[in-house]
Amino acid sequence: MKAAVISFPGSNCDQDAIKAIVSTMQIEADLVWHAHTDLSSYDLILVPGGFSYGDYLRSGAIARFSPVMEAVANEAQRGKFVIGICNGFQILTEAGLLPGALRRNESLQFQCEMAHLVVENASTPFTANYHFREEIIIPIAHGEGNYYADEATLDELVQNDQIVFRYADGHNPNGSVGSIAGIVNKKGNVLGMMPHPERAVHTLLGSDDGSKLFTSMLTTWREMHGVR
Amino acid sequence: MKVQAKIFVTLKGSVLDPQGVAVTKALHAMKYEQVEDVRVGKYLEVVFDVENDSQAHELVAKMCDQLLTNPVIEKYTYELVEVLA
Amino acid sequence: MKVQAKIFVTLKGSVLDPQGVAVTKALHAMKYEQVEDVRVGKYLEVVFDVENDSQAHELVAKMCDQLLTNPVIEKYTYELVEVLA
Amino acid sequence: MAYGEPSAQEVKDQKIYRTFGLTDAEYDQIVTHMDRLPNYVETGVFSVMWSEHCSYKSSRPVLRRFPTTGERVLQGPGENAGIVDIGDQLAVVFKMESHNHPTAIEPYQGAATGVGGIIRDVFTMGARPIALLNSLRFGTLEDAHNRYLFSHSVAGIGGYGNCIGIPTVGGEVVFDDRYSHNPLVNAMCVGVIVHDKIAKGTASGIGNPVLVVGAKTGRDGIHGATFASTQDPHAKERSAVQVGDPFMEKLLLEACLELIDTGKVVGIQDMGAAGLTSSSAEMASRAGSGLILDVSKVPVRETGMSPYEMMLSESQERMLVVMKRGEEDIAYRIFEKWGLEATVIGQVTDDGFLTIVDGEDIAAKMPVTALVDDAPIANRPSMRPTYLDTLEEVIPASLASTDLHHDLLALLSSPTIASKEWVYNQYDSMVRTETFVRPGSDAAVVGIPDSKKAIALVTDGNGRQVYLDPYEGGAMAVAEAARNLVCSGAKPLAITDCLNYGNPEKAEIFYQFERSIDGLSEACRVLDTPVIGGNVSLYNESHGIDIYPTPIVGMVGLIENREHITTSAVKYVGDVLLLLGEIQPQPKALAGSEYLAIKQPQNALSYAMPAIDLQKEKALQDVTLAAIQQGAVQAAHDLSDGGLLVALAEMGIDGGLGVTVTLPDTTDPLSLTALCFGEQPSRILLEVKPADVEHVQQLADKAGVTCMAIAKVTEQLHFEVQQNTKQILCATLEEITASWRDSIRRQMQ
Ligand SMILES: Nc1ncnc2c1ncn2[C@@H]1O[C@H](COP(=O)(O)OP(=O)(O)O)[C@@H](O)[C@H]1O
Ligand SMILES: [Mg+2]
Repeated sequence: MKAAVISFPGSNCDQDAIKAIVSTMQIEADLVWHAHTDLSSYDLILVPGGFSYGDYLRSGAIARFSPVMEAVANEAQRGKFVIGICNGFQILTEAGLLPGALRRNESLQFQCEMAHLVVENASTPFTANYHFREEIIIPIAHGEGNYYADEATLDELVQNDQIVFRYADGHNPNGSVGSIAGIVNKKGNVLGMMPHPERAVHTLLGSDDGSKLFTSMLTTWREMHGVR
Repeated sequence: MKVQAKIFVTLKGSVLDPQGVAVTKALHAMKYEQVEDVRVGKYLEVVFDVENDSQAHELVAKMCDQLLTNPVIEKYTYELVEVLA
Repeated sequence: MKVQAKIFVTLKGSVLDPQGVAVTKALHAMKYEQVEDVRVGKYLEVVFDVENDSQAHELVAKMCDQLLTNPVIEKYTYELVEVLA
Repeated sequence: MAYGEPSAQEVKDQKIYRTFGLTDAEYDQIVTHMDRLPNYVETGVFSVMWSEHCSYKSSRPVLRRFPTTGERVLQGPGENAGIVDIGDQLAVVFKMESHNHPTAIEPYQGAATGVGGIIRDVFTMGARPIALLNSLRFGTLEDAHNRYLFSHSVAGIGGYGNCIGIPTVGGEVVFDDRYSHNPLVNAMCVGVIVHDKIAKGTASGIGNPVLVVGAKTGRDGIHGATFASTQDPHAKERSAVQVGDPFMEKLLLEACLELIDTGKVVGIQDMGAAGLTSSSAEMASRAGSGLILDVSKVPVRETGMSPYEMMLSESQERMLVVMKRGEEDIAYRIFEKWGLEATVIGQVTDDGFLTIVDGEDIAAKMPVTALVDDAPIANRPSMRPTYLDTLEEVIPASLASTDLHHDLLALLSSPTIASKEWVYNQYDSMVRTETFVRPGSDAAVVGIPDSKKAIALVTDGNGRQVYLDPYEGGAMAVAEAARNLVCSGAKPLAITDCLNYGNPEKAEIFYQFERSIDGLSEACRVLDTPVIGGNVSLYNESHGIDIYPTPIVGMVGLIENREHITTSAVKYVGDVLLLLGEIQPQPKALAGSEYLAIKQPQNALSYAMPAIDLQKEKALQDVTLAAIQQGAVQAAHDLSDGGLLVALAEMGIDGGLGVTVTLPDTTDPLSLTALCFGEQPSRILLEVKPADVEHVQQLADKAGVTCMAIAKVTEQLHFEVQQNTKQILCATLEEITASWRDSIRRQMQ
């Protein structure tokens, strides 16, 4: 299994993502500059956090037109694992790979804190190693993480079991509808989430609950490809 | 011809505008009690060259739909002004 | 009477507008080469009750100077529309 | 003349130099150095180079008193940032700087560009910035304007650091109406570097090209106090405050580090205050060289800029780079990759002049030494303020607490003491995934990538104490910073400082400045933490009120082994809390305290403080560090604002556990109050397993440090205080937590 971490001008969690992938999954992870147009050799594509293009105008709005995004869409189409974290989630929604949009936090402030999450769907490639309804602690750090989707879209998300993470009861930090913290696409191979699992892979960082997200992908991929 | 488009972007009516709410509150706290409602949006001035009016309208609509706004949560209106040399 | 003020806030001309620069570059990369310049500002819609026009002008100017803009780096213009019941 | 500027003769005859802030005597000196009348541009360049801000004319002689050398010091004051060795060919680069005045006018951008500037100072040395801190002072939150300044400054600091991806890991905030009109925003940046990659701000090597890299130049921050301001067509569209572009800086940072890494850079310096003027003059001065620059080549974002405007523009996110001759292409290539501009605008000469040309025309030609080294020194008179001699030595019995419970809650919810979560939750403190101790403990701890080492970081300062006793207050600031580092398991290495004072032309203010520097210096000597850089901000005065003299200390410490990282939160039920240092402070310890400020605000500045014994402080810190390194400490917390009970409560709140305190006997209510809330320096609380108590006690005894078991960690979620087997205070953990945690948020709503 091989991972690509996309780097846009202004990405700043790209190195953290590589470190987390390498330390938890022990696989190769390349930093891929946004100008690249071919991602076919990768099994996992991670769109990291940060402030692509300064997040000017709207977060993710400009990055979504980077050359690499077409390749991301292609590989998503082919069923590769794609995960967008924080700014990456914003980019994936702007690009239409995931439904909805991320608005400013209700507090109107940037918020960085340990967030309590509930795993709502433990049968995605990203959550296979968690239990259903497991409570985990993963940090958030965003100013625009307030997930929005209209009623119809929300119904669909629920019906298809696309809601993967919610903020735990009473802990919604940003006002997102249904306390949504992370969703997958219909096919289940594209995940977007505001919390940063790559920042929770070692107890020295305050939590290692994010490790299982990475190892889940490895487990699933091995099963899919009959690798042990 | 050179045209300046003034583009006004606001959140759709169905989307809560916490910034507007905050500004309203702040104005009330400052005794501007006659203020009823505030909506906060974005204002863009885009200057470009086109041949004629209809091209200008087409261009602005395209830029807005593609990049300048997110139709999931935002709507926009605009005005065009010719920029004289 | 009930009035809606549409207020357009932009950075002063000499003040760097990083957002405007980024949007211009993005538009160029997206082949909107006819675009020359973009400035990004704020747009506010404020609804309030006043007796007459001159009160409305006075109120908007006061709110803008006090809270809605920082005259050190920003400038504003506005339009007033009467809101009919 | 093409720009409608006055002639050299007019500058002299109409005394136009005065509008630049130059005195007649200074102008005459310039004429002597130049051997002719300076023209308009030259007068402008001299005026900024000789300003307080660039020349340190008031402070330079006093700053020489700082100890600035040490075994680990690789770079002391004089470069863009100082450097200390941390072993294994690694070094830490850091510096702190103020952005007080811009923040007062435009808090978001003022604070943001302060952060941007200090980051450039660090990566210009070739270092990778790994952490930010900030020290803030605002008026109290009852006032709407103070709330506006506070919230926007915090948003601006976060806005810049979050975007650029450097974690903001620490700092401090104090609220006092002395700062209402003069908020302080001091930002500190810390970077790491491998020894052989250190870059310097020197312009050497005749013929080497000089490049401007980064953002385009506009009319940012050109001071309006010139003849031009009235007739200037651009005046209306101009601003004294700059807007920061953290996205640009992120690219600039990556590009500069990549460029420095090629080894083809001769010198590099950021363009901060007075932009091209001070960066070019300082770089030439350090090398003893000259420079010729063509301002018509500088990339601009506005039209019709004059050489004067080009030289004085304070557009952000720009650097001046001297490359090896013939290697310019490397710079072009790297900067293009990052979507940035790099432009050759001149070259290094050996004539000792800074020559500014505008295409064909010579716009200015000035001796570099005259601009930098010969800048005048203002010998400011100094006089001991009379208020110091009227401070009372005895605290009246009437100041004793009559309700410990009430006073403890009042202290915990006082914004200066209350949790700063509202602030630091707006900062990304975790990006880079090396933050091992986030904001909220005594010091932040950040890992050094690919190494077992970590560094601890802190900023500290207490203006009220320095006001009450400039010398002791200065010493206490250093001591407290070091104590915080020690409590996190680190050995203090060195400091940077930011010296915020009122108007130095007042003899009493200058006395505060001088005396406090003596205090800071002495503490640095005793604690072995040399000063490796800093910044001075004077004239923090408005409406005739000067701020408290507020030196801020930014200190860095080293943790060789990550296992020694210690936080202030209590960990285990049944553990013992030991109090090290003075057990029963004199009532005098209430002077200058937060307790007094709340109890009787009108008398907060009426009493004389106790002195600090630096030898005792050193012994205390050594014992603490030894105990931590021997693995005997579960948590450590220094006593500062609010005194003993506040410190104990904080440890319980952080750990989510109860604490039962057993106080020694006291003879009267005032002594009890001093015991509970006095701010006697040089005290630390250690959480120790029962089995380790004796060992730690022995360590303390051997070092002559008083040590006493004062509290126990309990399962029952109460904060309880007993004396003489009598319960004198009992609060639920929930109650004290709410007071402390929600106070600022509540006031900001
Ligand atoms: N308070 C101080 N203590 C020690 N060194 C100082 C102090 N203030 C300034 N310096 C040193 O003087 C030099 C010039 O400082 P400054 O003008 O703030 O730098 P910059 O040009 O980067 O803004 C720096 O090397 C700085 O470390
Ligand atoms: Mg500098």
